Amino acid sequence: MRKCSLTALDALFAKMAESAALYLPVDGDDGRAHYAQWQEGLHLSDALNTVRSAKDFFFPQTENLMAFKVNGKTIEIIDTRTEADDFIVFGVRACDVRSFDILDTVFLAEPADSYYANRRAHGVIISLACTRPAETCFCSTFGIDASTPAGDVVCWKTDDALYMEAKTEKGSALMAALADLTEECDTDAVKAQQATTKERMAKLPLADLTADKFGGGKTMEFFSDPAWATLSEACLGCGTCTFVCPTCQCYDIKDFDTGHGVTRLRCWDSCMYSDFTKMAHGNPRLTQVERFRQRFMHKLVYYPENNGGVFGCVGCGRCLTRCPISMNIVKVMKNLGGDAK
Amino acid sequence: MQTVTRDMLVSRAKALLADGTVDRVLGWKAGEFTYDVTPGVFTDADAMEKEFVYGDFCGANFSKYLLTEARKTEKKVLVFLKPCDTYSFNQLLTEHRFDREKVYAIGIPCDGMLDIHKIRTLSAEGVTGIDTDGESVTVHTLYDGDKTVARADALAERCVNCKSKKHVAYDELLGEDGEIIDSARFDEVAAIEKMTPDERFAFWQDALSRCIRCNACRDVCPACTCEKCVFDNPNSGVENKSPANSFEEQMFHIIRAFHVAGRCTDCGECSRVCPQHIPLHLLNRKFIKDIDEFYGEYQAGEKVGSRAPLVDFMTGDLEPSEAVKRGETNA
Amino acid sequence: MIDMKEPLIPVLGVVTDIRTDTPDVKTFRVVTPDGKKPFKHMPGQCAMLSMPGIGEALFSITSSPTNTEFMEFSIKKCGCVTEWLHHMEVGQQITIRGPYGNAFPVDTAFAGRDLLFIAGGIGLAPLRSVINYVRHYRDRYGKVDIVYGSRSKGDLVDYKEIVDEWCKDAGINVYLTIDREQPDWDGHVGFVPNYVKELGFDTNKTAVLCGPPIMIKFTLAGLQELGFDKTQVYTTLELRMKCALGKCGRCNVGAKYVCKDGPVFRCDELDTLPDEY
Amino acid sequence: MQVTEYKPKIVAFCCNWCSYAGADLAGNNRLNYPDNIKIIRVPCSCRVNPMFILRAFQRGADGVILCGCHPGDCHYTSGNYYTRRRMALLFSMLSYLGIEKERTRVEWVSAAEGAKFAATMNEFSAQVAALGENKRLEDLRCKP
Repeated sequence: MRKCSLTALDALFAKMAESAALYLPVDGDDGRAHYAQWQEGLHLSDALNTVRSAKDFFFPQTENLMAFKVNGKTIEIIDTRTEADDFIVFGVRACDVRSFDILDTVFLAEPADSYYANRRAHGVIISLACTRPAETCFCSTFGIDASTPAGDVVCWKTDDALYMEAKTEKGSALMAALADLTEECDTDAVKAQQATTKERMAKLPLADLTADKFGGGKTMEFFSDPAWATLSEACLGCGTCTFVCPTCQCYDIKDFDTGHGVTRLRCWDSCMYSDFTKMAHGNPRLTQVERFRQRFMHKLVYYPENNGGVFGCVGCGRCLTRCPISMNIVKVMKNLGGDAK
Repeated sequence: MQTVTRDMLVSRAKALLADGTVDRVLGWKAGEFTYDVTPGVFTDADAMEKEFVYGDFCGANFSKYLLTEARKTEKKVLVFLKPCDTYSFNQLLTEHRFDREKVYAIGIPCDGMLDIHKIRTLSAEGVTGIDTDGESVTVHTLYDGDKTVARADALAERCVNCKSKKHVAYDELLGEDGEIIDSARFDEVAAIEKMTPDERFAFWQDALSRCIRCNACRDVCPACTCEKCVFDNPNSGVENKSPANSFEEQMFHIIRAFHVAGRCTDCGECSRVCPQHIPLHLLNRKFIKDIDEFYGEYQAGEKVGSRAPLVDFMTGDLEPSEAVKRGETNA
Repeated sequence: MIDMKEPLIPVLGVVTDIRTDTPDVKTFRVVTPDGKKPFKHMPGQCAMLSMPGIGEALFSITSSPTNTEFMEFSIKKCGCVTEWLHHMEVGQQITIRGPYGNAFPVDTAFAGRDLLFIAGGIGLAPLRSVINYVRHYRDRYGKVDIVYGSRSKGDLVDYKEIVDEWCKDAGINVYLTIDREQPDWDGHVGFVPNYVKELGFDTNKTAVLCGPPIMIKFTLAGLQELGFDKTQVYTTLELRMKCALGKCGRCNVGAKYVCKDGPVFRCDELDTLPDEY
Repeated sequence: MQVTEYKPKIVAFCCNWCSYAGADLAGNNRLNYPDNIKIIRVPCSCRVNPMFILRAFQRGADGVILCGCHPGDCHYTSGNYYTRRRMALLFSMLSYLGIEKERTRVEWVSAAEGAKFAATMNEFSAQVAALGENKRLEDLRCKP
């Protein structure tokens, strides 16, 4: 384990930014944190997490896939892919780091998505352990330890220093480059912080939330639950939950006619939208109840069924704070199966 | 703290359910915490007893829910309307969006609703409970103990600039009716008008570039009630779910605001729900301010059946070239 | 440029023949620009066709895998992409990618069995691939019965091929029906589910069903009345798809993705899925 | 290096009954107006909804001008009165968003005002040319 004094943090960031674009959470004018590319004068936010998740780095909201030139009856297909530049994402929390595993199972499964794979290959993830989890946090429900995140390099920030440990080859390479700015140290401070954080995690309001009754093979058990109708009755059908969610990955592919060619682009889509499953002659999910159910069934039942029991939620709590009508996965989990508080 | 209490609402709703006046009640359901209240429909007294809450975080405007709920009821649906909600209520009636006969509206006074995001910014993250009492708000936090903030500072933006405490529609009123307020709601718009074009452009680029096109602003808006939005219509040529670039951000928000211009009651729901904290009300208010200045003061929803300024005209109306000059103080 | 292959990037196809089957169904013959079949496939599999600027959509491959020269798609006009395809002319290039999805178990569960094909309207499109595969390898299968119905005589897809080829094959019985009487029709009149019950097949065979959802529902019930078990009946589903790779999330029903786990399902498998297809 | 004079792209929506006829008259009278003005004929100026204006900018227009019958002379009695209100609000909003107000304009041109049509177009074209390319309401994807 190595450490770097907080007073030298800017120098550390500057060094990282020499070799690759460095992104980190910074405070916006509205007092909320968002990722920004580091430059002199930007400071790491103290906020627990960013409004938008870190999935944007690997799966951006909009990206061009390819281009076409259409000339009469002939078409030219243009592969517009380019090798991504190296980049570093600093300050990813344990929940968001787990979300990359979930995105990986989708995008890297054969046949792998080269756009995602390319960014994944060029990105280094530096995670940051949580010290002050919020009341909306429930990552422990899904077996995530907020005090010890995964990542290429793991960091713990104490009052005076940043402790760092490389976990992967990519991480070791980065740490080697930072050797001059960091020093070898013992793990006492980190252990103490981990213990405190774990204590805090155990005392959180949602600490007792469990996903035990959900999982693969439970489709029929929950699908027809009458609770869906009540849970979804106020749902606006907007895409806020899906777009701030670090694990939602459904997408749409569209063609944009630029007037001098056609760009085929991919953008985030939401199963909450009315046209998500709309076909030329019908829509299997006609009402918001069905769309609402799909989102939660996918995270709590369908995804674990296909992925060895791992849930499609990481407990980051973003939907708890962002939903316009304050409906969220915690309320869904507590109400399904009839044991509402 | 609100002047009307939860118990007053519940007992009145129960009575109306019991005497068969209504068979559905639109109300607020308790969440995990103090602040995450969800709108919901109650059909029996037991459920109301168990889940119904009313307090400083019951800001959701129920008017739009009447579009669907009024169709479901066999008697009437009971709806509680804060003063600002009654304007949306009237506007929807003007547009014939629901059957007035199917609705029993109870007007309730409002002392302003609180904004949990403001409270977090002012006090601390990790809010486990909130008590309000007159002028102050006590916030219980996970790590920083109890914090007290002034109620005025924790008010939602739309409540800070509340335009009316007066109900313009109801079947019955609980508590006292208030007055129309001479609010300062156009001050921010005026401040932007005073900027140079470059500053204005930068301001809006910064704000609109945050948009994630979740459509929450549109979906929550009581004036956005098209069966099929142009932005959802694949044949419109502008259907898009992603803010692919700054043009699309601008287009979506200009068209969204324009489509409700003259019909927007300034209820503030769009800004409340925006996950990216974009000051959308400043677009709507610009239209309202312009309409007031160009065509005479007009408050959408004040009267049922009033003619919206954009479906009306005077032969001597202002020319667009003059309008643009007036609209920017810094010409 | 990235070396890695990208499954979303299609290849070029050229439409070399367009046949008008019915007032709203046309069959398109597609080859690569150098005149070859775009890729190998199995009966029941699908391909993504697109016209840049219009959109991309999934279609079942109508031609048999045994046809090594070209691919055919029978497409009904019903939305933006199909509308455009119906207006194009021979020689038009389009893009194509695939094959996608599973296939009918022609070499396993179907092998050596008597087969009963039941189709309604454009539902013949995916079955035509299987039927012609079975006809090509005639000795691998038992008796073949084909029940096919449509609104009217003019709406029977591939009517010429059915009459000129299928009807003349030994060991293949073709039963055609249309919904309403019409002057130049002396065949059966009535809906497919009822016709199947009237014909009353023995249950020692495997049935393959494709057609509008309502037809599938009633025909399946009819087959069960005749004593068929759901494990003997196969069908193919259709949902909205964008990627066809099991990633975009659109065709997700229960834990299955119709594009990669389907589109062919045995009817008892469908019982394990929520009713959202 | 060859310097080519910058010519803005301008879209002019002209109502069928007055302004389009006005443009015709300008042509018949051999009055010059810039060839970079692309006229789109609409049944009434009121047919133009805000999306038309925005999409013209998206597709590369540097300026958009809307011409209709003089107030009171609308073929459909009152269409242009609505246009006047709509465009007043829309243009004011565009200016509020920091988009140059000189890029948009409404002008009333009757069928008899061929000279006014030509003069207006010359003047508007020069006004937009002075601003240069439209950068604030552009869609980069649509640039050549």
